[in-house]
Amino acid sequence: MNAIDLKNLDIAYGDTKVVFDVNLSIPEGESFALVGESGSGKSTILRAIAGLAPDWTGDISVMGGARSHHVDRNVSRKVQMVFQDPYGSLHPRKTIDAALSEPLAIHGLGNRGERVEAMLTAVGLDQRFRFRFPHQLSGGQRQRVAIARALMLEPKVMLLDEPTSALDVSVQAEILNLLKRLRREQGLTFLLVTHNLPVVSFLCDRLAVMRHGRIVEVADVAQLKSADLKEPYSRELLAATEGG
Amino acid sequence: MMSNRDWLLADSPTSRLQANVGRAYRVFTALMRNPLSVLGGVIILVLLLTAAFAPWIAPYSAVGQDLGNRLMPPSAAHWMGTDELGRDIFSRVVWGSQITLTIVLLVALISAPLGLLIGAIAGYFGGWVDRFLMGFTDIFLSLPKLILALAFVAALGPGINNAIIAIAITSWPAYARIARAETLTIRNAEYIQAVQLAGGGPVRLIVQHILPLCTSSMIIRVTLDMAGVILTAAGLGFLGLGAQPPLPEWGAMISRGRTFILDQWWVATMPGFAIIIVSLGFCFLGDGLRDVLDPKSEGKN
Amino acid sequence: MDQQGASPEPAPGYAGRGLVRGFSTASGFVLTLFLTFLGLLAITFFIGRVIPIDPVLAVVGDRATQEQYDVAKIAMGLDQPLWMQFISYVGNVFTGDLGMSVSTGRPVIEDLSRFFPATFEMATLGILIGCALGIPLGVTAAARQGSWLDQVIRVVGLLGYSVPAFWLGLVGLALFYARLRWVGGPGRLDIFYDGLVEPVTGMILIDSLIRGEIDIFWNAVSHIILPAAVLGFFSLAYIARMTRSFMLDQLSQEFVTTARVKGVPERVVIWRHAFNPIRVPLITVIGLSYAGLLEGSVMIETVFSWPGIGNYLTTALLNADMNAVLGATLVIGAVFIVINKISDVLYRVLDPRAR
Amino acid sequence: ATPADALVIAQNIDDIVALDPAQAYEFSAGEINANLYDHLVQYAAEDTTVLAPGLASEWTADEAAKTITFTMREGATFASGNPVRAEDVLFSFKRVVTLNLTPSFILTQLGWSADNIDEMVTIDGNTVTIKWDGDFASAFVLNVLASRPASIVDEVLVSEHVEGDDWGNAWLNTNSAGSGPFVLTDYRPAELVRMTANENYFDGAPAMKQVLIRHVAEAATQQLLLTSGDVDMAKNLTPDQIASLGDGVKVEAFPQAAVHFLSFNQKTESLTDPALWEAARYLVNYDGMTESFLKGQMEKHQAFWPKGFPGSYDETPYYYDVEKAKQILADAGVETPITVTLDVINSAPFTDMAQSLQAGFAEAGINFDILPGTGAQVITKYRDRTHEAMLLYWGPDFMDPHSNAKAFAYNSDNSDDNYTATTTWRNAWAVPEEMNEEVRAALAESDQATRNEMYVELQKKVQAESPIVIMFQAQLQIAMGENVDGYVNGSNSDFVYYRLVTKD
Amino acid sequence: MTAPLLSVQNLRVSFPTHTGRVEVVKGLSFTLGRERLGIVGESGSGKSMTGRSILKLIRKPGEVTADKLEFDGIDILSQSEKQMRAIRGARISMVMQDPKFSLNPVMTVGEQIAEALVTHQKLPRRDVQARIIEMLHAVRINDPERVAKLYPHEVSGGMGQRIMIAMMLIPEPELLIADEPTSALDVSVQAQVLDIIDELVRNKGMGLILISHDLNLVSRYCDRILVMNAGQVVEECAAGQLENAQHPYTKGLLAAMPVINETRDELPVLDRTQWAGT
Ligand SMILES: Nc1ncnc2c1ncn2[C@@H]1O[C@H](COP(=O)(O)OP(=O)(O)OP(=O)(O)O)[C@@H](O)[C@H]1O
Ligand SMILES: Nc1ncnc2c1ncn2[C@@H]1O[C@H](COP(=O)(O)OP(=O)(O)OP(=O)(O)O)[C@@H](O)[C@H]1O
Ligand SMILES: [Mg+2]
Ligand SMILES: [Mg+2]
Repeated sequence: MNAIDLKNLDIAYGDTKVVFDVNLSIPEGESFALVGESGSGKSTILRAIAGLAPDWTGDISVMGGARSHHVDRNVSRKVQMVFQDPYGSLHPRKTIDAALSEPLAIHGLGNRGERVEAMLTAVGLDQRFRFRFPHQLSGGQRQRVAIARALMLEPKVMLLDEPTSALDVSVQAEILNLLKRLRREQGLTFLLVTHNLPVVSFLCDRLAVMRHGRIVEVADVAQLKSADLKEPYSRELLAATEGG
Repeated sequence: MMSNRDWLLADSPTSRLQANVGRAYRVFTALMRNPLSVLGGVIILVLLLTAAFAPWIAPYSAVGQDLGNRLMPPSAAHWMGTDELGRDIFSRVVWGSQITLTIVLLVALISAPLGLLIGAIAGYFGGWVDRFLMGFTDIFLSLPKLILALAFVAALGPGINNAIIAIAITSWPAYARIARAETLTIRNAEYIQAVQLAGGGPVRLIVQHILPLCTSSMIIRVTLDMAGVILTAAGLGFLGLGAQPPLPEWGAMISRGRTFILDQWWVATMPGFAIIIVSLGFCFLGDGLRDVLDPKSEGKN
Repeated sequence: MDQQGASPEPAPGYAGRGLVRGFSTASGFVLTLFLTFLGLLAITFFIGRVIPIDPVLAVVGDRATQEQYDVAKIAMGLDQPLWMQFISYVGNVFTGDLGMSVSTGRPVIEDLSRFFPATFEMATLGILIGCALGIPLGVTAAARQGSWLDQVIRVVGLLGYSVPAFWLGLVGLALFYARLRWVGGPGRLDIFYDGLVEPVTGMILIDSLIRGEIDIFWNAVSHIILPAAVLGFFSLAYIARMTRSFMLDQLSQEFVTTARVKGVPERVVIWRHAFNPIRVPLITVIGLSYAGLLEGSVMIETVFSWPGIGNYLTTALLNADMNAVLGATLVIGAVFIVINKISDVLYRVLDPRAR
Repeated sequence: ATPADALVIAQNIDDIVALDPAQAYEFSAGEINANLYDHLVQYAAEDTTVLAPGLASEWTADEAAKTITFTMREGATFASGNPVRAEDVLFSFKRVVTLNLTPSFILTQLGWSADNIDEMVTIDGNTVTIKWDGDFASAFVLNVLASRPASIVDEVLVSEHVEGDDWGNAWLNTNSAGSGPFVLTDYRPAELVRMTANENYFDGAPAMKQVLIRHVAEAATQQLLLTSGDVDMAKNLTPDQIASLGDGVKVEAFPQAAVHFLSFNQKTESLTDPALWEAARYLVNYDGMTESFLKGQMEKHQAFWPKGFPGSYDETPYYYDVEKAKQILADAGVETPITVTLDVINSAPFTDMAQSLQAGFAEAGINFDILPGTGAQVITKYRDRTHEAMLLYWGPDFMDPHSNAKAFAYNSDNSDDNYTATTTWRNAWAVPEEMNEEVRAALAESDQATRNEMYVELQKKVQAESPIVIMFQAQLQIAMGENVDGYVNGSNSDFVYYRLVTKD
Repeated sequence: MTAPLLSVQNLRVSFPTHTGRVEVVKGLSFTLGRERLGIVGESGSGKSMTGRSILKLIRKPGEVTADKLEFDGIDILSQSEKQMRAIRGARISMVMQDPKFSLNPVMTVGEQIAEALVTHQKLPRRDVQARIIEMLHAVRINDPERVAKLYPHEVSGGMGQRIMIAMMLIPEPELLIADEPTSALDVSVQAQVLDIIDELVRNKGMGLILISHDLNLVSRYCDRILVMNAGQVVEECAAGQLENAQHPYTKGLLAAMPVINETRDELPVLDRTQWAGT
C-alpha cells in the first residue's frame, strides 16, 4: 500500500493556481523529499495533504483512503505535520504538557500523563521541560516538542515542512538524528520539504525537485549523491550547494 | 526547602499549577517595576478596600439627611462638605465606591466576554459568518452610544443595575472588533493549524486557543476603558437615568451637584475627584499591563 | 509579525469594513449602506418599541381626552402592526421623507439640517484641536519613552480620559467666559448677531465667511472655541495615547534601526520612518473618535446651550419622538459609514501594502 | 451686555412642541402665546387677578339662557394691520374645536363641537354671542374664554397659510397671527424665540422692541449668562443659586397656581387604607423642605386650589410628626413595613423632594423605592395607572376652581376604559358619589360667593380624606438685571407678560 | 595588513532579566584591518549583539562596556548620538539580519536607498537617482529603474537582501557588517548574493565582518574566522585552517553538518554541557 498517492493534483489559493498537475506515489515506510525553489509550491502540497489548503482538484489518498478537502478527525490519526517555524508552532500561553495532552484529549485517549512522559523521553527531552512555557525553550527544544506533538496520535505518515531550516547546524543535527531514529523505530513514512540537499542525502530515500509549481524531476538519493541529476535546474541547485 | 520566590521563578516547574502561578508572578513583578502602574495598582487596591470596609470608614450614613446642615463647605466634621440634602459627601463617596466597583466589574464581565466571543467567532470562521456578525457589530457601533444606553435604561427601567447592563450592551462592539482583528492574526498561526490537524473542532479552538490569546489585549483595553465606563454611568446620571436616588453613585452625585458648581463647588467636585482618581488608577494599571502582557515582548527572552 | 503586531487596536484598514469586505465596487458600497441602514432602522425601531414611553402622549400631552388620544394615534399610524409601520417608514425614507418630529413640530429633515451642522462645526474643530495637539504629544512621549516628559504627557492625556465633560465645560465657562471674558459665552453667537447670516451650510463659521461678515465670524469663533477645546481635550487624550502606543510599536521595529544604521537624523527617524507607517491605524483611530464626536455630546451641548444633534436626539428619545430618533440615527449612521469609507480610502492611499 | 431696547431671557424652552394656540399646551408655549394673542376677556398684564376686557370691550351674561354677548373693541387691529372682527372670533373658536387638538377640551366642555359651533357662537355685526350647554356658571365660562385655546387669531392672515385642512396649524406653529403686544419673528426649536413689538397694540406699544428667549437648559449656564450681563433674565435658577446671587441682580418671586402632591394608586392594595392616607400627611417634612432646597420655590399648601385665588382654602392643618403618624397606623392596624415604588420626574427639585419623602416615610415603616424617569415616561405610567406612589404637580387648565375640583374631587367612572386626565382617575380613586355631586353643584352655582364656599368645603374633604397628599404650592423666582422693571408673571404660564417691561 | 581599522577589547553586552543582569557578550576582543572577518556560532551566541554594539545600536535597558572599542582611532563608546550619526552609514554600516523586517514598509526601495546616500552627501537629485540605479545594478538586480519604485512587500526575499546590501554599500563605508545576509535565501540565490559582496569588498578595499552560523559559507568568503559560543570567542583561525580547528566546539559544529555524500547513520552532536552555556 502506498502511504501517499497524489494524482493530477492542482492546488490554488483563491484565484491563483500555484501547483500544477502533480503525480506522486510514496510507498509506506519511505522517506521522500521535496526540494526546489522558494515559492514553488512545496509547502502547499503538504498543506493540501493535511487538509489545510482545501482548494485543490485531482486525487489525494493517504494510507489507501481518499482525502477530503478539509481536516477531519479520522485522518489526524494517520497523518501529522511538523511546521518550519518552531517559534510559531507552539501556543505561547500553553505549557508543553498542555500542548502534548491536547491531541489525546481531543481523541479521548486515556493515560495522558504517562503518554506525555513517554513521548518526552522519546524525543529526548528531559521531564523538567514538561511544565515550561514555549518561551522558556530554545528553538531546537521547541522543534522537538512540535515533533512530539505530531507523534502523540501515533500517525503513520509525517509531513515535515522544513523542520530544521530555522535552526543552526548543531541543533539541526540533533533534530535530524531524532527524525531518523523515530522513523526507524516506528516505521514512519516521511514527506519532507527542504532546500538543503545534504539533509535530503542524510534522511531521505528519494526526492522530487520542484520549480514553478511543477515537479521537474524525481530521483533516488543515490543519484543525488553521485550528482547524477538530469534537469538543469536540479543541477543548478546541486552546484550551488557544493559551492565554489 | 525552596523559598517561595524560587518556587515561583523556577525554570522547570513541576506542575501545571506552578507553571501558571509562576507566570502570573512574573507579570506581577514586571508590573511592580513600573512606578505608574504601581500607583495605579495602589489606587485600585484602595478602591477595593474602601468598598469592602465602607461601613467602618464612612463616618456618617450615606443617606442620612440633615436639612439644617446642607451645603456646608469642607470642614473637620465633614471632610468633603455636605450636599443639598445635608448628607456627608465623604461618606457618600466612600459608599459610592461599592457602586463604582460594581459597575466596573459587571461591565467588564458582561461586555468584554461578549465582544470577545463575537469577535473571535467572526474572525475564526470568516466568510458569511464574519460578514454577518461584523455587519451587526458595525450597526451597533454606528448607533450613538449614549442613545443606545438611554434606550436600554428607558426600556429596562431606571436603576443602577439596568444602567450597567445598558453600558455593557453599548460597549461590546468595540471589543468585538479588537477580538476579531486579533483573531485574524492568530487564526492562521501554525499552532492553531496543529490543533486542527489533531482533530480539534472550532469550539475547542476558539475557547481554548484563540480566546486566551485575545484576553490579554482585552484586559488592557478594558482597564483603559474603565474611565469611560464610569463616565458613561455619570452621563446617564446627568440625564437622570443612572442610579436611583438616594444611591451615592458618583456620576449621579456630580450630575446633581452641577447646579451648585459655581457657588458650592465641592458638591460636584469631590465625587469628580473620586472618579478622576479611580479612572487614572485603571488607566495607569492598563498602561502597565500593556507593556507587560504584550505577547510580543513575552515571546522573547 | 505584521506591522501592528498584537497592538490592542483594530488592525489597520479594518475601519469598520464588516460588510464592506468583499465588496469593493460602488454597487457593493451602496448595498452595504443599504443593509447597514436597514439594520440601524430595525434596531432603532425595536428600541422605540420597547421604551416605556407612549409616543402619542408626546403629541397630545397628558390632559388630552381618550378620543383625542385615539385620533392622534391613528394619525401617527401607531394603530398599524409594527412591521407595517416599519415598512412604510422605510418606504418614506427612500423617497427622502423622514416624517415630522413631534417634539419640534417640524419636518425631521429640517431639524437635522439645523442641528447637525452645529454639531459638525464643533466636532470638526474639536477633532482638529485633538489632532494638532494629540499627535505631536503622542509622538514626543513615545520618542522620549520613560522620561519625565513622557510621564507628564501620559498623565495629562489620561486626565482627558477621566474628567467628566460637563464638569470641565462648566468650569471652563466659569473661568474663561464669566471670570476672564476671553471667550464668548454659551450659544453659537452673541444674541444680537443671531439670525443675521442667512444659513447656507448651516455652519456659522463658513456661512459668515461666505457672506463676508467678518465680525460675525470672529464672534462665532469666540463662542465655539471653548466647547471645541473641551471636545478637543477628550480626543486629544485618546489620540495622544494611541499615537504613543503605535509609535512605541514602530520604534522597536528593525527598520527603524536600519534607518539609524544609515545615520539618519533622529527627527527623520521618528517622523519619516516611525510615524509614516502609523498614519493608517492612526487615521482609523481619529476617524472613530471623530465619528464619536459627530454623534454629539448631550452634556457639552447642554452646558454650552449648543443646538446640536446630541441634544436633539436625546430629547427626541426621551419623548419617544421616533421619527426624529430614526432620522438622527440615520444621519449619524451615514456619517459613521462615510468616515469609515474615507479612512478605508486613505488606508489604500497611504499604505502601499494595501494597494 | 444686552441692547437697551431688547429683553434677553435665558430659559429652558425645550418643552415647546407647538405654538399654535389651538395646539400649544406646554408651559413655555403658554408664556409665549400670552404675548402674541389676546382674548375676548383676559387677565391683563396690569393686574393678573382681575378679569379685564380684552378684544371685547364689554359683555353681558344671561345665566338662564346660558349665553354671553360680547361687543368687540372699536379700532383694535391685528399686528398684521387687519382689523379685529367678530368673524375672527368665530374663526378662532371653530379652528380649535375642528382641529380638536389637546387644549380643545377646554372649549368643548362648554358643549361645543365642530358640528354645532356655528350655533353656539353667533356673530352679529360687532357682537359675538356665546352659548353653552351644561350647568355652568357664567363666571366659569368667562374663565374658559380667557384660556389659551380661546386666543383670537387673524382669520385673513391665517387663511393665506392654510395647507390642506390644517386650518393654518403648521404655519401658526412657527409664526403668529395675533393682536397681542408682540409678533413672533423667529422660532427655532430648542434654540431661540424672537418676538418683536407690535407697534399697533391697542393698549399701547411695549417699551421693548424685542424679546429674545434663548434656550439654555443648564441652570448653571443660565446663572453665568445672567451674572455676566449677557442676558437680562434667567428663568430656571434653583433656590440655592438664587440665594448666592451677588450684586447687580435682583430676584422677583411670583406665586404660581400649580400644586405639588404625593398620590397613592388605589390599585396597589397596600395603599388603600385611609389610615395610611392620613398618616402620610404627617410624614411629609413640609417645613424642612420649604426652608431648605425648596426655599422660595414652593410654599406649604395643602388644598387643591392655590392660595391667592377666589375659592382657595389656605389652612395647613398637617405637619411633620412621625410619632403621630405611627400612632395612626398602629391604631388602624396597618401592617408595616410597606414597600412601594415612588415615581418621580428625574430633575431637581423633584428628586430631592422624593428623597426627603423617602427619609420621612421610612421612619414610619413606609419604604419608597424611588423610580426617576423623564416626564414622558412618568406620564405614560401614570396614564396607564401602573405606578404605585407618584410625586407630581398639577396646574389648572384655566383659572377657575372647577378646573382643579374636577381633577382632585371628581371621578364619575373609575373603570379602566374610561380614561380621564384627572388625578382621581389616574390614581384609581373612586371618589364617593356625594363628592361627585358636590363638584357638579359647585360648577352650576351662579352666586360667586356661595360657589367659592362650596369649593372650600370640597377642598377640606379632599384634604382630610383622599389618597392625594397635597403638599406645596409653587412659586417662581425669577432673577433679572437690576435695571429690568415691569416683568409680570401671573399665577400660571398663561399670564406671563413682557409688555410692561422697561430697562433703564 | 595596515593599522587596525577596528579594535575591540573586552566587549561586554548585558541585559536585565528576571534573574538579574545577564551578559550575552562576555569579554570579546579582536582587531580588524581592511580584511574579511567571519563570525560564526550557533544561534544566540551573541553574534548580532557584537555587530550592533560596534554601531552603538544597543538600546536601553541593554548595556555595552568595553576596555576599548575604537574605530579608526575614534572611541565609539564616548561618541555622542550626534557624532555617531556621522559615523553610521558613512563609515560603518550594517546589513541587517532580516530584510523582511528591516526595510521600511511604506517607503519605496529607491527612497530608502537615496536616504542612505543623501544623509551624508549633498548631491543633485539626478545624480542621486543615477547612483541608486548604478548600485542596484551592481547587486545584480534586473531592471533597477522599476525595482527602485517598488515597495518592500513587492520584492522577494532575495531581492530584499540585495537591496539591503545596496543600501548599506551606497555611502561607501569603510567597514561593512553583514549579519546573516543570506539566511532567508535558497541556496542558488545565496551564492549569488555573497559573490556580490565579496566583489565589492575586494574592489573598494573595505573591511567586512560577515556573521553567520554556517561554517562552510564563512570559510569560503572570509580571510579570518572567530568562532563564538555563549558570548565568548572560543577559537580564532584563518579561514583555510578551519578544517584543522582545535576547539572541540568548532569541531563539533563542523561535524554536525550533513554533507551531500552522506554515509553516516547519525550526525555527531555537540555536548553542550561542556561549555557553560545558554
Ligand atoms: N495563503 C496563501 N494565499 C495565496 N497565495 C499563497 C498562500 N500561501 C502561499 N501562496 C503562494 O503559493 C505559492 C507556493 O507557496 P509555498 O508556500 O507552497 O512555497 P514553498 O515552495 O513552500 O516555498 P518556500 O520554500 O519559500 O517555503 C507561492 O507563490 C506563494 O506566494
Ligand atoms: N533585549 C534583550 N534582552 C535580553 N536578552 C537579549 C536581548 N536581545 C538579545 N538578547 C539575548 O542575547 C543573546 C545573543 O543574541 P544575538 O542576537 O547576538 O544572537 P545571534 O548570535 O545573532 O543569534 P542568531 O544566529 O539567532 O541571530 C541571545 O541569547 C538573546 O536571547
Ligand atoms: Mg514553504
Ligand atoms: Mg543574529
